[in-house]
Amino acid sequence: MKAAVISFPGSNRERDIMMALERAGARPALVWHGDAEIADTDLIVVPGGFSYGDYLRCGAMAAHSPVMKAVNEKSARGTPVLGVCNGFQILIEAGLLPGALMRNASLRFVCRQVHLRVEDSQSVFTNAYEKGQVIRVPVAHGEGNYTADPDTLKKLEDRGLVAFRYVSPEGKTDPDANPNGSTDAIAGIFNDSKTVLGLMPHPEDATDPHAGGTDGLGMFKSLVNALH
Amino acid sequence: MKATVHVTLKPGVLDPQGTAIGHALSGLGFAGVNSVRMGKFLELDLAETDKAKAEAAVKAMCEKLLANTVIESYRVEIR
Amino acid sequence: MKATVHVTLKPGVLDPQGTAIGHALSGLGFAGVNSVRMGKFLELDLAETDKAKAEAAVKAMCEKLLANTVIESYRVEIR
Amino acid sequence: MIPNSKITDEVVKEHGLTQDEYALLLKIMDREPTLAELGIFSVMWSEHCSYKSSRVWLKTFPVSGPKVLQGPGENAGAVDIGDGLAAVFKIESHNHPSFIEPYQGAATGVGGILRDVFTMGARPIANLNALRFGDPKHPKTKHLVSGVVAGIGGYGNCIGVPTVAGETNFHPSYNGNILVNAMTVGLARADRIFKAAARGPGNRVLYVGAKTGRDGIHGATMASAEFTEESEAKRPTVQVGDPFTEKLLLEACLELMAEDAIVAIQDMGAAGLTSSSVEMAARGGLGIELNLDHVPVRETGMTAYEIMLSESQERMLLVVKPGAEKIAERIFAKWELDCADIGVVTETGHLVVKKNGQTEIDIPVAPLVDQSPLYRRPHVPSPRRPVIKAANTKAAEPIAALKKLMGCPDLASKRWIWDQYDHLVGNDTIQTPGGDAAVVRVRDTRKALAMVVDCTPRYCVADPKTGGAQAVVETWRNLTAVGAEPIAITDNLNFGNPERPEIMGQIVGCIEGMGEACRALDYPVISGNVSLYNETNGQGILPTPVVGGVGLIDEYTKTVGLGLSKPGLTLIVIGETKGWLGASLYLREIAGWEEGAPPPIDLKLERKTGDLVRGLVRSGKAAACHDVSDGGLLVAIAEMALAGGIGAKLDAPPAGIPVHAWWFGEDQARYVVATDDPAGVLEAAKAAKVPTRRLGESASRSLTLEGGGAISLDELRAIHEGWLPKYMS
Ligand SMILES: Nc1ncnc2c1ncn2[C@@H]1O[C@H](COP(=O)(O)OP(=O)(O)O)[C@@H](O)[C@H]1O
Ligand SMILES: [Mg+2]
Repeated sequence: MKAAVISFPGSNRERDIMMALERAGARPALVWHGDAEIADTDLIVVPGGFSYGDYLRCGAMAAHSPVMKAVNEKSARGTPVLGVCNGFQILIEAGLLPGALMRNASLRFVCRQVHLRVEDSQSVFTNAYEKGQVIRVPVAHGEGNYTADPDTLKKLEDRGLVAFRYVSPEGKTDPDANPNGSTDAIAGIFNDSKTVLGLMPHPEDATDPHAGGTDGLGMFKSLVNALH
Repeated sequence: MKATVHVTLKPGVLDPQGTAIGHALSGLGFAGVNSVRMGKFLELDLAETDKAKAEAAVKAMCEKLLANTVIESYRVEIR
Repeated sequence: MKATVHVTLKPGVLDPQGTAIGHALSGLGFAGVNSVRMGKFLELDLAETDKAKAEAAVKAMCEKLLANTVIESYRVEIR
Repeated sequence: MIPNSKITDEVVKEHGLTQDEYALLLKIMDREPTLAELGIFSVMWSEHCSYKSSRVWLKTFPVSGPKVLQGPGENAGAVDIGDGLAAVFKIESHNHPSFIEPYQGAATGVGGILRDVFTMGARPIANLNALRFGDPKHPKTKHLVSGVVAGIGGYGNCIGVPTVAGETNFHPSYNGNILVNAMTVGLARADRIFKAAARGPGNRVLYVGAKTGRDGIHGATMASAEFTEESEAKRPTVQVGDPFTEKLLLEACLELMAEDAIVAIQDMGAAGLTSSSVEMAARGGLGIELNLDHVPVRETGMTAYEIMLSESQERMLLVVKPGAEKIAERIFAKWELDCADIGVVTETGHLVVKKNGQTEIDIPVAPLVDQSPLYRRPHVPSPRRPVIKAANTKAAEPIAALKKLMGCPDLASKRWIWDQYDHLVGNDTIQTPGGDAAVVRVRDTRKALAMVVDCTPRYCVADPKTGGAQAVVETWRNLTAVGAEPIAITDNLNFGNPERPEIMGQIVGCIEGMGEACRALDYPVISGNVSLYNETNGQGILPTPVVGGVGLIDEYTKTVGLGLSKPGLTLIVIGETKGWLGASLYLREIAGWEEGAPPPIDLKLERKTGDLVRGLVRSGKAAACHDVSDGGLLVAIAEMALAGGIGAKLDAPPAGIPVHAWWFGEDQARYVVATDDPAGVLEAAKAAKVPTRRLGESASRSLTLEGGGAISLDELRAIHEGWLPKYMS
């Protein structure tokens, strides 16, 4: 499986995600944000970091980079797109996913291990997990407080487009387990066709038994399973 | 010309920062603050000398980049 | 009463956000933007009904919390 | 030359120069200086840049060793870690700016130390920070904590370097002078370490990075001046950091360094363009000519004085090889950074600065640097404190005392802080904050670096020499506890006004103790920083010589943490416990008594004990390991229990020692090891002739003291984790 990892000025987790893809057996390649084309690829990844310093609004400036046009086009033709953390913010700003990511309710940056419940295991991103499975992965962000208008929220729930929720280790939603105040504890969402996934947590930083555990590996294995 | 842009959250959109500031103010002993909303304020210095053209240009900038029109609204003034 | 507060960087203080926004605007094809400065804009809803008292209170809030007077200045309006 | 704008006594004084120093300046210049020239002398001869009060003493540090590739004197030090790689590191203070504007002060402190490290050609892999705040009850403290922590996080998180360790203490002596020390560790190819010596007359001098504004003019002089009420009026001198630009600068510099283009590179830190150009010229024994008309500026009408002294952040000065200008331009353009040709290396030995066709500055570099003032200031040793007998101290019930200690500001968990630092980016953080030392993997190898910052100011004030040695030794122990071989240190000497003989006595004592410890442990000093005049209205801070240590782990899977991960492990204390309570945390927190001589340090014993413990960790005999420091044995065990979520059943203390002295004494050279193989541990200790004693076993979810009560981990955790979030809310 080939994966194109987009690098913006200020991206900083592109290497983390490339290592995670490699650990799952994929072949990632970096694509510079100024490039107008993306070579033939099975997957596009928009990694974490602080593109353009997160100035103005997180992801806003990156969403207008030349490469995003190509991302839009490929996505419209069905190439799966994964946005992690700042990548999620960029996909929202680019209109590939609905809603908004606001300042964390605490107004503080938060870096810690959280537990996620896998809400759907039928997608290219999550097929290696069981529905309802609880995984432990880290978050590291200042603006991950997901919000959307009531219609959008209802649609996400009705169509099963919530991919992950913040939960306690026992798998229950609980305000203490929600690191940023996201509505309905939403940690990640799909687009209508489940070909685009955006999430705030960093599964790529949970793919090594010596550095944070391996609960995140399932996402990359899912992608390799589905897209080999 | 100079343009100023106010970008504010649309009514009904949750404003965690405003809420937190409101809390902090009452924590500091300021009573009677019913609510706080927080927005952005931009000052642009433009080469354009025609007011209408400047306004149109800044509105386009807002639509494209300066505001996220899903959750924010904006107001442009040209001087 | 309603109060609005504009918090802006003092002249001469580096504004990384403004600079980056200016850069992004020209990247998007908006020519003729000489400079961008970015500030904050707050709207407060106050229980106070006396204008002078409201103004004094909001100024105190600015000094204490809303503005970082080391690098920022503020402007209060009461309506 | 432009006409002189009247250099009066008053003007000289405002520039922080004494009459004698000004006389020396006149001798060097052989004429009256211009205001810009005076400005340059002023910053170059400030305490911050010239180390005039500390230089004679810093020379006594051991700075070499088989692994040292670069000792003090460059932007950062470097040590060989094998595989053709070098670890590059340094610590830097940003104390005064952080007190005035905590967010920006701390943020730009991080930005500055990062630049020091990547200037050497190293990619930063980790940040650390050592923080000292005033009394939690002081009205300013909370605001300072919140701003400093957000600033450190704001910068490090954005640039994508994990912040992996630190220390945070509170004491009223820091009420008016907080300490913000930031350390960066980077990795470079051992054969490609970049230096700052200008070479080759005719080579071009390039300016890259952010534009110059009127930021922090006089910042360097401010950092060397004692605080008064008025100095708050110097507020506009704070700089604002731009981590995004720094990230671009970092990537662009590393990209350019991979080409064969750079002769010399130096970041513009304190005193900006002045110190960078002067230092480059001085190190190369050459001159530099600058044309300020080409310097990218963001304000109109800036004078030569302002441009030369500006402390705008995120800027670098480079000397490039002939013809390499084009390569530099291409790379900096890709990263959307300003790159300007602003001058040339000359043979004159002078710093010549032109603006609008006029020569505004013409200073001979060698005397400016070599003849900078050097003071052997009078010093008196700190009065000796009495040794306090444990039997004469208040005996508190152990569980009650433990509760008090685990919830006191100095020992309470700092999770609220490190939760705001991205400590994981890079996915190489093997041991996260909360342990003895952080461990970060060295990419593409089996190795890892362990790193830590430490200082115990209450020991330093009680006995500077012992305190200085202890700071070094504690880092060495922390590295040892995770199985690392300590390699070298960087240090940040934070003290009060050196013109007071008592303070100078603290400085001299601490340096002496540090040097002695470094020599005994083969643990040289490769970089550092000095911050003096941390004093407000005559009230100095506690002497705080912060030490940053780095150690090497050959096989990253073989490191251990401090957590008790399962029941049934035997707990053994390695080293001898006599119950030393003088200058201890117990004495301060339980008896309200900041008195007594600190625990003595025996460097031979430290080495022997540490070598044994490192062997136990590396051979897999230790399932968990923790050094014993603040708060003594019971605190160490409680920290191990909380970290792993498993409690312990502890044996009664031996006879002949007061119970509270056994549990809370701060005797040095001790570690607690948890093991599956107690016989193996005891045998190894016996062979090494190091005393040991069984403490008990890991068990259940509480700490139980034989004949001395019990506490559940849940209760202990609530106390330990509760203080800081509650204080900050
Ligand atoms: N400002 C900080 N930033 C990051 N980590 C911190 C900070 N302050 C304390 N810590 C972490 O908290 C833990 C306990 O600190 P400390 O009590 O100083 O340890 P020790 O007693 O081993 O020196 C360490 O893991 C340290 O790295
Ligand atoms: Mg320790």
